[in-house]
Amino acid sequence: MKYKAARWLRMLPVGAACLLLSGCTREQFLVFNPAGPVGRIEMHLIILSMVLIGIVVVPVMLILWYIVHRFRDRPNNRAPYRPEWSENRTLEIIWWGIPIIIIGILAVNTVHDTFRLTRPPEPTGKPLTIHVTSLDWKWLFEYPDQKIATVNYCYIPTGRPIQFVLTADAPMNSFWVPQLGGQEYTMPGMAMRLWLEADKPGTYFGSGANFTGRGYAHMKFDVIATSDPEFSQWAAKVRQTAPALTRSGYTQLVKQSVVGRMSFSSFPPGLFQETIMREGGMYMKHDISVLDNKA
Amino acid sequence: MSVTQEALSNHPPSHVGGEHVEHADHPDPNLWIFGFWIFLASDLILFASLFATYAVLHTHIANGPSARQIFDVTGFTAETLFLLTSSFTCGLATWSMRRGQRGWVAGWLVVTLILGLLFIGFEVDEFATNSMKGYGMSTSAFLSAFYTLVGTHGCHVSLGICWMIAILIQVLRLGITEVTARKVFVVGLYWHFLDVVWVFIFTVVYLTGVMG
Amino acid sequence: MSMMEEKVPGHKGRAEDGKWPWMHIVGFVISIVLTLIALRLVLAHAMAPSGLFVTIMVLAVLQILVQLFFFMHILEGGGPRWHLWMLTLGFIFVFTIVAGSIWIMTFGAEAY
Amino acid sequence: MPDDTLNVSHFLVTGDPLIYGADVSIVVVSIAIVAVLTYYRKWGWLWREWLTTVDHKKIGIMYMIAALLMLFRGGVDALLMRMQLAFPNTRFLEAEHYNQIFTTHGTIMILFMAMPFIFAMMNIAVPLMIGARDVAFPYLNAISFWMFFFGAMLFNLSFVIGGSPDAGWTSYPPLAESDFNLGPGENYYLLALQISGIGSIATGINFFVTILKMRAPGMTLMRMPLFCWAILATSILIIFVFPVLTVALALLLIDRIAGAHFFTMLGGGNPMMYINMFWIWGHPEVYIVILPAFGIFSEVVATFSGKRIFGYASMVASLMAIAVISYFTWVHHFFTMGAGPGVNSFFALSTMIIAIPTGVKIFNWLATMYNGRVRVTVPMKWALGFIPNFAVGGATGVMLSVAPADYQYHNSYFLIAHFHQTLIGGVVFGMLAGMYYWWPKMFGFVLEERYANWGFWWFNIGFYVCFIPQYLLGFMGMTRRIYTYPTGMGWSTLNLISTIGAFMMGLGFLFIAAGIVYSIFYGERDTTGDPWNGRTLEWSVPSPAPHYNFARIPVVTSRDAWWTMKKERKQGVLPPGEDEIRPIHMPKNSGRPFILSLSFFVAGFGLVFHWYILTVIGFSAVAACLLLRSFDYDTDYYIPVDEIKKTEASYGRS
Repeated sequence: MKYKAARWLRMLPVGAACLLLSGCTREQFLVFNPAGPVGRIEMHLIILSMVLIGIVVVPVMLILWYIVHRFRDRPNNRAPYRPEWSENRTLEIIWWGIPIIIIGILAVNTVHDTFRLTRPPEPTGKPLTIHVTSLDWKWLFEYPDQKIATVNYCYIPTGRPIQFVLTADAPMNSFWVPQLGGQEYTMPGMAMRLWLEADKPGTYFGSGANFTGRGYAHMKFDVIATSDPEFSQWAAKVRQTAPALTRSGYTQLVKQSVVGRMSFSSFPPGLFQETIMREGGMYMKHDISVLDNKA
Repeated sequence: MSVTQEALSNHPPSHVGGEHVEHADHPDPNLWIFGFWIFLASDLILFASLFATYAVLHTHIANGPSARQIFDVTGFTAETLFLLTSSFTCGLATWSMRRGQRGWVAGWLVVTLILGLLFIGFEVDEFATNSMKGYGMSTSAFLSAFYTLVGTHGCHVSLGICWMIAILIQVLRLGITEVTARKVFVVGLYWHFLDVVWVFIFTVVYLTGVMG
Repeated sequence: MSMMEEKVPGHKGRAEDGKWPWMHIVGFVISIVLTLIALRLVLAHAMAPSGLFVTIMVLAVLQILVQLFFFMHILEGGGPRWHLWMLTLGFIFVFTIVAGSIWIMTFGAEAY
Repeated sequence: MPDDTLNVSHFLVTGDPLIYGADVSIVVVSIAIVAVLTYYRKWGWLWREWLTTVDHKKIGIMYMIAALLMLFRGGVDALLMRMQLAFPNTRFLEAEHYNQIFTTHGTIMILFMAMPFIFAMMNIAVPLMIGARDVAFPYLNAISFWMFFFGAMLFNLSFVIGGSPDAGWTSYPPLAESDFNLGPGENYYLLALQISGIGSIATGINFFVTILKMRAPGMTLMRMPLFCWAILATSILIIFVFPVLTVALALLLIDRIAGAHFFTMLGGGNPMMYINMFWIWGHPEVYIVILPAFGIFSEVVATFSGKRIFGYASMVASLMAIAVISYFTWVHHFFTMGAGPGVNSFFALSTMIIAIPTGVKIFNWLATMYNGRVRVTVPMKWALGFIPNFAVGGATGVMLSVAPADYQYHNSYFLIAHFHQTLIGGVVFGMLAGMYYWWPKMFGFVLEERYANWGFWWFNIGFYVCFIPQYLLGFMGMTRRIYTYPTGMGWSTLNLISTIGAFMMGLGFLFIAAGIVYSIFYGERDTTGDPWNGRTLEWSVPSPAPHYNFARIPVVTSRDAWWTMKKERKQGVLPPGEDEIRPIHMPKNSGRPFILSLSFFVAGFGLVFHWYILTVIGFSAVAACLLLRSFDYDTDYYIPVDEIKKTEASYGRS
């Protein structure tokens, strides 16, 4: 009896989890509430992998429960006891085979999507490039086409693939906007390309995902998706109203601090490329091709 | 692999694979030699990591010189020849040891030591010359990787020299016993291993460096 | 010596019974020749860089084999040759580390 | 940096009640230990019996005590973190302290808890299981232990002298470079890991040789207990991966001390290379700690099902496959570095492939219980708790291996939950199972069940309460290593629940500790040497095992050697090899491993603060120890037959 109670106790966490899940709104599970094609592809992969592993995990739990129950060492247990039974070719083939099949299915999807996500999500819209630099402890966004810059927030137009080119002028961080899609490291001396796209307007939570020291917890930013015309209006407004980012201003910005949102009507041309080249980009063929916007 | 297969043939062949019935109640020299092989396999990975670092960083010359500018063909060729020859003489020490010739063992070990010291001398000279020109560890990633890779090998050789001296003394004092024979064989393995590593340093670092 | 003689009846090397350590001498000559060939090829710029690099790497691998077989007596010893397995595995891992690192650290530049 | 070291207020860490508390408790505990040892005149005993011992069982026990202490320290770190995260916007810990605490938590749990715990289990069990009298190199074994011990001491010292490292247990540059991280904490980290790493490599070599060369007659490889196979696989991994860590740490140290440019931002350095090398070690490392746990579960499940292990050959094959494949998976720790779709695809596939043999092992354990008689003892509880736990942990591992999906999980709490599920649900459960299982063999008494059961249930349930919410937090976008978080993200409730779970686990640990103390006084003595009706050779000798292990080396005729012997004895068949007792050759104790490692500690401490004179002194002492050993020919002795007979008689055996 005592053991039965204990077994029910074990169900507690599962029950608690169910309760919680119903308590939280779906919107709060950012990864399951994607706002763009990249996030959706990733969510589908996540769900696929959950289903596939469920095929193994759930039976394992049930079989475990059954076996321990049936073959428990208690008096008068009628279940067979065969202490030398230790080989069965068929069974072994089955449980080498099932994981191989599952992994096979998962592998095909993984490879397919790995390559797919290195390309722009939807080839129809005109891509927009944003240069992102992670600093201690803030995010700098430069719009090479609009010639404006922002800190700790950025606007993007909906329905257009956004090419984020990521680097760091500080210890390595990671650029993550869960609802738009997965993250990628921002590394000093590297120009990393990350394609994302929002297909509905909204404000999306973004954060640094790789530890960079004292102010790291505050490295949050917002990605605000609006329609293309609104985006252009916003850019024009910033160009007219905001101050310029000078070289000395950038030097100040690089210093360790936590700041709020900022906007700049311009930034020193070539700043992004210079930073990357100085910190090792000159040795990387990869960087040069990304900055030249090839392939 | 054994010190000398015959030298130990009347020794219980240890409890390898459980084929024998009598349990060896005496320490088996083969155990040390086997263990040392495994250590060498491990050390190999250490050098592989350094080679990988060098391979990744060797073009990262920052404001410093390139490989071609600082490598001196005569110097590294001389080092190579010293080390290859010392590997040969060290092998001869093992060979003499198997024939039970204490004097020859000691003699070949001394020759090996001298060649080893010459090698180290040339290497120190190379490092000193470059540092004098201001090309140090902190000049560029390339030089950091170069000094560390070649220097780690140099440290291994220096350690080998100290170790070999200790064994030389033991051979002179105790003659060739089961224990000293094992030690001579093991230090020989170490020395040949360093030669193997050097061949790669010669090829990957120096030859590729002057290739351009 | 006394202990040695007592324990070791006729302590002779197997392949090297004679007066001269032929194995060692042959190994030494081969290693010197391989070294000089590599040096010569590089200094004369005998081939295109990539071909040259492959050639000298092959020569280096041959050198290892010389050391292992002629000097380190890798094939000697009774019992299962676990050390051979470990060395083989070691060389595979060496290749993995070096080639893997280079592959990863170029960031797919070969694709551009 | 030299300026810092001159300043006393920087030398002794000050300014926080936690640290004052630690200072005081360290001083008090030290005084207490010294006083007790002096009062009971135990200094000689301590030196002769423990500090100089080369006996694998005693070394194993010392590893285990150290591991439990470190589990406590790392656990307290964990509770502090969970307290900080219980509510949003808490000011319980400042960012600096939080960063130090998660760094030490991770480092201690992996390197100073999991590693010594597996070393403890392999030291205690492997020689006994294969019918050997000690490991291949007992002296080296002592060095391994003391190197680990002083490495751990050096690391823990940072808490009170100089300040703890705070760049995460992975210590990524350039954050860990002197440009961003001046203090001595990072040096402590690098040197402590380096010193204990040397010990780990030595242990790997030692057990590899022991298992291949020291087996009792008749024990072919395919008759070895699976735990020995697991240790063989682990040893292979240690031998081949620890040097990579050594290099990664050494290069970072050279950067910091000699101003080199391996991983710096400027001067051509490439920080990604460190990450690359760290994980070439780091991924196999998790298999280094999990494989022994697999081995323990194989033994425990077979013993308490009263049945042969199912699918022995495929268990062996999967162990070896895991060991080798784990060398080809390291990039899955940094898919998001974006090293190209080719690289990511390759490493995603290799990672998925490794799940196959792992899954097979779980099915084989289930099949072992099938048609058996399952005795749910304490070690078996941990094994049964492990299976669902690791099934989920392994499954989420497969989810993480899907490279594009990993872009969403990476560095989030999903990842945290995953690896805690494998490391706690796998390694800690495994080691605790092993501890309860082999405890009688170590100490001669069985651990009391009631406390142990309470400990198990609190720990096991607490585990789910703590980590299931963390999976969800990951999906909600919460990243690891943040010391505080805002409201309005929906993270608050789940974090609070997680904290409650963590405290439940803490309570479980206290029950386990209390049970050990209780059992020391009231535990049931094990007079048979075989309290569990075991299957393998360690149960054929008395408990605790005599220091020579086997008066006569057993002759093995089958797998599960002791089970067979018992069966044959019942049928009246006398086991082979019961001949005359002969003098036993044993290694002599030596204080040199202790002094050698202490010298490394001194040298390391000197390097931490750039006191190079101290470093030179330390390394000179190291060199002296090594030379003395080379010239030492008086290293072993024989136990006379009379003494063996007397010892055996005291156990009631002839």
